[in-house]
Amino acid sequence: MPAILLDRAFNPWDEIQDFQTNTLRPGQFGATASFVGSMRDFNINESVTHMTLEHYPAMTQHFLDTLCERCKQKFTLDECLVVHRFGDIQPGEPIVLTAAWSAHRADAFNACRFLMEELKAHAPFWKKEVTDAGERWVHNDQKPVNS
Amino acid sequence: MPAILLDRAFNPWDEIQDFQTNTLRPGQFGATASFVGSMRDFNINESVTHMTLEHYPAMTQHFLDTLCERCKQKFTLDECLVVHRFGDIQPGEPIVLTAAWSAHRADAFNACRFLMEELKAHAPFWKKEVTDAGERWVHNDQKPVNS
Amino acid sequence: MTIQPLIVKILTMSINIQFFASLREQIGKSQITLPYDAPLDVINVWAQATGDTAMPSNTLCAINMEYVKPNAVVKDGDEIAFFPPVTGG
Amino acid sequence: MTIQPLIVKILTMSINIQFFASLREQIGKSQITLPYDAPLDVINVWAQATGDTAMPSNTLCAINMEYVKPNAVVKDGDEIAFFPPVTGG
Repeated sequence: MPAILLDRAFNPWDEIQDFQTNTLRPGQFGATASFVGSMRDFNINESVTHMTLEHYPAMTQHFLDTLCERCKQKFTLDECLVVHRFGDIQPGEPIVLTAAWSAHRADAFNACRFLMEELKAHAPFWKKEVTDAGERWVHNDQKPVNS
Repeated sequence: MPAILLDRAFNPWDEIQDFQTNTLRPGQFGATASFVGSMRDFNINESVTHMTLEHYPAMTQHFLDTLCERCKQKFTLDECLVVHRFGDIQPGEPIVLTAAWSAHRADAFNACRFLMEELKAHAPFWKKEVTDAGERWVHNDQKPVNS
Repeated sequence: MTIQPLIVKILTMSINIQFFASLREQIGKSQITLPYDAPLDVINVWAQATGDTAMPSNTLCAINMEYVKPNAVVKDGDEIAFFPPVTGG
Repeated sequence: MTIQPLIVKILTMSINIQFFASLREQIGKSQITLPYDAPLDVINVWAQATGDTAMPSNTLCAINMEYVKPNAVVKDGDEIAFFPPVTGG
């Protein structure tokens, strides 16, 4: 299953390697593009201590599964992968991983970026920052922890 | 040093993780884009058994060092990394890794791709395929092991 | 008093409504089951579920996990979701 | 016979020439040290180093690890490299 939702911290490089080992044959692909979005420890306001990522579980899974299928139809790929956190996230922790495996680099790069852009624009996740002064929902124009 | 030449097989995910751990603070960056090019085990001709990658050592190092500097000037980055093999390469083995760390995903994606496109176009490496029938130099229009 | 069989049937129609993130906090509810007796579009669903509160202009709507426009018509058993612009990734 | 000091000085100028990949195999040499006595551009260097062999049209040239055009002029001590189109990555 190429779209994975996790409520715990994850190591993106281990996820890529495990997925690749379990799903693809070495020598089958020539190009692997990946992207990791992680929580920065500084923001508009210096007092952000951690973040809570709410989501709409059934729709999130459905959206990301469908996104992976659309991605495989749009580009010539061997495989693609999306991993996304939800729940409490500490500064420095990875939030999202997208990856694409292809024979050729253009498809790998374009697919990896397509996954991220679509996910950022449409996947039903909402970030709430926890600060010393309380909590606040993140708005898109704040470009908070990565963008 | 962000440009590394290796005469042995390497694990790109370990290289990324080691470089990140040694060079960057967790929470310093929000976006990491990476690309791995590896040797496919099929080609124009099915009989390719392995590959030899010749290079011009001093110029390769100089070119890749300069490329990393140009990349850091062109994009807003925390860091970037290039790792490239030379010598004998077996099917399935990684040949090249490029990676870029930034606050924002557009810079990370664009920098990672810039590194690969410039490297493919200008870095002084030459691939020779070894087949059952002998050896042959790879030409650019063959798009051999990744492109 | 007798109840007409037709009316019994209509009253059994219902939809499940979900609110997320800042909308969930503003509405003060995360989930509502709404019985209904006449065709409803999503904007009607919002009005009935929130006591005619104005829907924020940037609100997103989904029926059964798919994005829809506010004029989409719901059917018995649907799950209707309302949420603010997404901020994942 | 006496040797003029001026001539001695000129004859000490030399460049280091490198060939790579298919060019190395065609030329049959990977490295040549070429003494010279008059200004040389890269195309002259190729001609003197290869016995006037025709330079393949897609040949790339570098002086001291930087790409140059064939009309670039070399200087004493330079390293001149000739190689075919690159195929790394």
